[in-house]
Amino acid sequence: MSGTPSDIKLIDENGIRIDGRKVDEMRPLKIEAGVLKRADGSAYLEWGKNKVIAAVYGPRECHPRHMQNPAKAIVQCKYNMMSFSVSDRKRPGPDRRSIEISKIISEALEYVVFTENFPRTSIDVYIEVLQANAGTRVAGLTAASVALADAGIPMKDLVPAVAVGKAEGQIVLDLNKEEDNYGSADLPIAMIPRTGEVLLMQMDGHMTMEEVDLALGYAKKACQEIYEVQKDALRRRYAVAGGAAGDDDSSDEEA
Amino acid sequence: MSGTPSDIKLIDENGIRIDGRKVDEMRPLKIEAGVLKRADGSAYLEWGKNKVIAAVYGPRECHPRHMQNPAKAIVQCKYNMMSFSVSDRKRPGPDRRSIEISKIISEALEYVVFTENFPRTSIDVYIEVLQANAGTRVAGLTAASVALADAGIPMKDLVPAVAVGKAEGQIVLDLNKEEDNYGSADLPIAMIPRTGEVLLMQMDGHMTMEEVDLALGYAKKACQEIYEVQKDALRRRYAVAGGAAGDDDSSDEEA
Amino acid sequence: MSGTPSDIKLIDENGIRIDGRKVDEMRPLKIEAGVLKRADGSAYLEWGKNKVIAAVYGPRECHPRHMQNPAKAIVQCKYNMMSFSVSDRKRPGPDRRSIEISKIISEALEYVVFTENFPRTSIDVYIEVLQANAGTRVAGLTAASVALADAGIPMKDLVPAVAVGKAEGQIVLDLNKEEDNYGSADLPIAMIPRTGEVLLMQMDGHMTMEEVDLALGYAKKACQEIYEVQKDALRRRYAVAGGAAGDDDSSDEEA
Amino acid sequence: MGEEVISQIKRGHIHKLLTMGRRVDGRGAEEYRPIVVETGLIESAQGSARVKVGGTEVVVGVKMDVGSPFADTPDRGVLTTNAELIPLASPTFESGPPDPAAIELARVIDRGIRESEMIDLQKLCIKHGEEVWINFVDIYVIDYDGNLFDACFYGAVAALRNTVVPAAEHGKGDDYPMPLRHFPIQTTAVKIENSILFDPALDEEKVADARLTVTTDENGDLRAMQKGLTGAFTLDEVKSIMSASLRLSKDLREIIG
Amino acid sequence: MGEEVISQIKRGHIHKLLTMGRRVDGRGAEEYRPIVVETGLIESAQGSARVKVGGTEVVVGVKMDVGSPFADTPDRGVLTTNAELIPLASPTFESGPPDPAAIELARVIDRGIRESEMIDLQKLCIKHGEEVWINFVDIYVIDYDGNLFDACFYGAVAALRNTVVPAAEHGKGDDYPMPLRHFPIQTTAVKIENSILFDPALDEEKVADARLTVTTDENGDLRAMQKGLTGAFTLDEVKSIMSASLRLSKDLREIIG
Amino acid sequence: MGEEVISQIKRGHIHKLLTMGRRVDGRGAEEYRPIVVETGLIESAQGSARVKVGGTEVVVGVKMDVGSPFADTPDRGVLTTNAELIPLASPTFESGPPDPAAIELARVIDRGIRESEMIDLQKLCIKHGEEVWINFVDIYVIDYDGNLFDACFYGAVAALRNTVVPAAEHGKGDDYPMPLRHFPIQTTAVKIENSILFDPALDEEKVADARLTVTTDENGDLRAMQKGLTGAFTLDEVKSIMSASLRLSKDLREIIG
Repeated sequence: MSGTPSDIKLIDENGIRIDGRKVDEMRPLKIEAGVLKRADGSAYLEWGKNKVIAAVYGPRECHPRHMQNPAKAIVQCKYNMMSFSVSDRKRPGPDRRSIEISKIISEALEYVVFTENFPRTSIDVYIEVLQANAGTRVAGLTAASVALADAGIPMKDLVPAVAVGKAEGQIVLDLNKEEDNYGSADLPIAMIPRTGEVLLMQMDGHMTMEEVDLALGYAKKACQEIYEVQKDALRRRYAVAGGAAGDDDSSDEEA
Repeated sequence: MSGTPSDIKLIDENGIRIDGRKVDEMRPLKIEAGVLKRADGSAYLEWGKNKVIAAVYGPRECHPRHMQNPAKAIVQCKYNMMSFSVSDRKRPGPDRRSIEISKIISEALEYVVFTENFPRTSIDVYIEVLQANAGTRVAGLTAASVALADAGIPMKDLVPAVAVGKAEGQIVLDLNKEEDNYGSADLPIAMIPRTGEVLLMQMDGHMTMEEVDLALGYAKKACQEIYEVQKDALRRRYAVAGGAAGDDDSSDEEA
Repeated sequence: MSGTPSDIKLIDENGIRIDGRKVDEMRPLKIEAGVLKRADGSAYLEWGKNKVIAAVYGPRECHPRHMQNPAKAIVQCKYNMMSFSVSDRKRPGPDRRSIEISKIISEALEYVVFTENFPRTSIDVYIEVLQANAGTRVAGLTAASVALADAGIPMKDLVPAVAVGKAEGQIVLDLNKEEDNYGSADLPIAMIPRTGEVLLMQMDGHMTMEEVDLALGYAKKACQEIYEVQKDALRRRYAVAGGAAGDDDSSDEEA
Repeated sequence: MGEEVISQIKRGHIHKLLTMGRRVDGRGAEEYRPIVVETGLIESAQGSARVKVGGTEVVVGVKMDVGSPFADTPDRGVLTTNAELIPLASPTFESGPPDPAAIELARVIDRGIRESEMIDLQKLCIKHGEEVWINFVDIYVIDYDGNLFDACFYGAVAALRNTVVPAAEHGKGDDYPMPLRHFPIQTTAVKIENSILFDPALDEEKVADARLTVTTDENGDLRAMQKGLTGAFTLDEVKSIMSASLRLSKDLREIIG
Repeated sequence: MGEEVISQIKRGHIHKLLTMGRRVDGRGAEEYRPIVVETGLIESAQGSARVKVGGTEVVVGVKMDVGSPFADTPDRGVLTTNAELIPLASPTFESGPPDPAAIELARVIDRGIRESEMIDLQKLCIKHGEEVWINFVDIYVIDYDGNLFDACFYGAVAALRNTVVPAAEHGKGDDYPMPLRHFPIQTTAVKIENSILFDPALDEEKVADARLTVTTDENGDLRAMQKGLTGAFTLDEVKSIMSASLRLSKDLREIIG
Repeated sequence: MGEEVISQIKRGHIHKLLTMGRRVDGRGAEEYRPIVVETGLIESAQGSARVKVGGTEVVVGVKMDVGSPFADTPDRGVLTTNAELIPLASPTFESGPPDPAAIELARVIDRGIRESEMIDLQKLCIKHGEEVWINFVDIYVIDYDGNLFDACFYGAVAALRNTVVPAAEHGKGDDYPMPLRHFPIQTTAVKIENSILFDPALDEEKVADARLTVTTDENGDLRAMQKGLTGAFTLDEVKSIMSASLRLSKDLREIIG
């Protein structure tokens, strides 16, 4: 939301965005579960030009020990951008942005995991962004909850997440990189479609109360769509040999 | 003691210093005990333009564990300058100077605490300098021993401390910032008035043996004064409702 | 092996190197065992212009604890260059190069120590380079195994080590600094003369298979020589008063 | 374990009171604790404030220096916000570099100031692409009794409103007040079971399920939000907190300004 | 202790098979696991590759930037190689800065590329002594099933071969392919008791006594070697591994190129 | 606990001897252990020394480079003093960045050199405000048997007196000896119960109550002091140590010079 004035016209007179989408249209989303050998659970996600891998280990012994909770498991997420995932090389290792994102994703995931089943343990979630193109935190969270399910961790529900925002004075769904850079507001949100519960939400920029209302409406609808893609990824992962395997190509892309 | 030649005349022909004081005169000193809610003991101190808060926690479990002493408590002081307390912003976190100061203040305080009463524990003393104007280490130590008393830690005595030094060829008491920057010697010292014991002492610059003698004389007298301010702060703190409370304004300033 | 073209002629038409040696000739090597008071074992080595001290502590409790091996001791070597040992001051503390060297020296030494005699312990080896002039890793390893023996650690054998390389198209033994900087290959190697076992080996640069063969031949012969100097250092260290002490000057230099 | 049990009991007590519409310290659900603001206390800073919100106390200093702009904003001053949870303030704070909680806190304060366009960063450009004013907003928590998010925000806002650009000492003309465009106000609410309450005290914060921080400007527009903790809000709760925040912001702006 | 016992049993089993000339997964002693190479997958990098060697998988990106040369090589580009053993890849990898194993790994890959003169660094000089291309080769291990040395090396080589110098966006003329001089191939063998085997899988690696990594160029010359682990090789073993490495390098070069 | 008991017994023994005017190793109270000074041993440094004080041994190197002065001393060279308590020197020293003891040590040595104006830093200015000589005095303790303060100080002083400014290799004219103005000497005394003794050996240091380091110049003036440890001195003890330090400094100056 640097809001730098720019010559880029983010939405044209026909309401079409720079990447050809309508304001309430998501970028294509693909998720594949169970992509890694060593991790207990994993998922690979492509969302527009975002490429993300999530892996889950645990429940396992909690390190550092003083973070153990005798009543339940803790969910420890580490979100990381690979050094080459962005235009300017990012020095490896956590920065303040990734530490904050890791914290809020951990909190969102902890809500859906039945943590009381695994006292004193840690459920470790690793999100690696191979290529970033706006919305990596919601992409990471979306992938992570599929990886948790792939790991067989008992969960209340999956956690779909999406970013809504504002560009050229209009509310738009699923910001792309240009809209993220030159738009005027960003509101990433994770919502369980079944209950309407909000597990992650941030906002920065400039919106009226009415615009937030509209944005939340877009988000709600999108989370439902994303949720279907998540479920489908898991369905394909667990498809029995002679069964639903034929589904594979049917629903892994959404536009 | 950078001793950079300068046009500043630190003491005029009438023996008056740049801030109007005589050579053996202290800056105004105010101490208030019990200023923080969460700390076990605390004190706020203003000494000239120095502003310092000290807080005490403990005796409590000693971290890191390998520092525990099975025979007694250890006193762990952390002296810190807030980033905006000096002219050029100081990056947060300990630097070599503050680590050294923390060490010698810890040692001075450990002498007066009955550490053998609390084996295996740590008594943690935090000194934060909000605004610095020469003499922060002695200001911090002076505040810290009041905070220790406020925390109810059994002590042999309070620890008053002051810096003496040399400017324009004369021994001066309680250096101000200009004298600290452009003077030729600095000798911070902590001394228990009752016993004359020296608990902290450093010196750098250039003094003859005779000048040191004079400086120590000034320091001894000043420590007695400071000690009274310390006691008064504690007296006011523990004044019973209908009792000595009227004292409050009588002796909290010394010049 | 930066291979920067240079005007320096590393070997003249008579096959004589810049420091007067022949291609298969080692620089003078001196080792003295038992040079430090506090260490359990120690050795000081001068090899050409290299000056190295090695010290051994242990077997002792292993820190960090999670590195303990319940079946045997671990050998933890720390190789370090003093800040002034090289042309441009090196900032104190480990860099990536010294971490790698520490690792491969630890591995080489672990092979010869009867580690199973001392389960759960650590044998700590410290190598400090006072002055560096090419070949410090093999100098350090050579000194370290003498220090281990001086510490009375049970060992299969001593570990002599040397670097061979290539300069002006020829294979040369025991590279000096100019050959290391401007030569075209470097092959440090540690070999037990009695068994021909290779415990440490690295190579970088450019050699044909035949050249490597020749280099390994040089190395084998040199390791035998170095081994004698190592043994002699220990012999002198443990010479009984009226016995072999007269040896002292006879064999501590090799050229 | 013992601690867990005590926490459960406290939670039960707090929740029971809340179902009766009461808080432990007698406040209403949307009522803030007394707020005390002192500014200008640090002469060595270009701006400063000491703010108490109930038992929570923070000291904020603003230091300004001349430096280079970021490449992508060549015509704007730089804002850097840092929060230090020093161990002086609480037995639970530890020495060392900022932990995730301190980092989240600093970043939320930073976004609230930045996204509300409180500071007119373009007026802090000295020479396009070369020299701009760098603002360091350093927040020190000195007494921690709950609701750091708001106490730190008020401290930062008050310190910035107290700031004078030290142009003279850098040879850049006369000193002038920090150029300000907007006056953002932030509120923080937590959810405990099904109750929503603002300005949580420490005991309330400890048993809270979810937290929502909302920043609005003087026009009533939203500028920043941050949801925290492991609980969930319904969309309705979110919207109701946003509305309440806007209501509360008017009085708060009076107090802080 | 339990772990030690299991390790001894595994070691016995692996060794027994090896004495019969067999490996746990049925391969021959000099046989590599299936290698899969995908390049160009990261648009934000100037070159990239994703390489699988059996169950081991790495992602490598090459980022190029304009910077200053080192004082002692004023006419050459700069190569920086980094390997990240991220905890996503294995339960035994921990967060934090590279440990000695990761540092050794990165340095061995770096030497293999540098000493083989794979990149023509002189062609990456823009202005003698002032401006050169800086190459960051960043290797992320995402699935660890043994033989990282080779998987990372193949990833780095494939990514570099995929790299385009981004001259246009830096105003340095037209983009052009990374200038390459040689095509090094690396192999890694381990010794278990008296058996030598290449491309160790994780279970083999865990019980290995000694490791030897050998890098050769397309002319059959040696460019780099690294012996590792606490065991010993005889000189004959070293020479035989060098020869085998050269033999294997031809097929491997086909696969990676 | 066991260690505590042993320490108490040692302390009793040392104290009992002291009341009889004797020290464990037979020295007088103001007697130093044998001091051995070797200089110029490190060719890669501009100055160096290896100093033994009894069983304590240090190696000091001085490296000089051309750099920028500090803004507030535009006409002076820069002095940086560092002390490394490497684990090679003692079972109680640990790897890692300098701990508080090493930092105090380095800072005391630094002040002794700086405040005595030993080096004529103005003669190390090359170009006012732009180029000056930077001095790195790096002290490595290689054997620790008590009284590091003095051993390190003598090492630093001896190395500085051995230093040649490497002007030629930096194109700044001919090499010349380090410009020196004064010759400071430092002594360290400890108090055990009521006895004061100089140059404490390790066993004495371990049971000492208080420590006082005093630096004087060749004119008999005081230049620096540092009191350490958790014990106290009376003012009379302080003055008597200062006098003794001055007495001792003459012989010590002979030995170090």
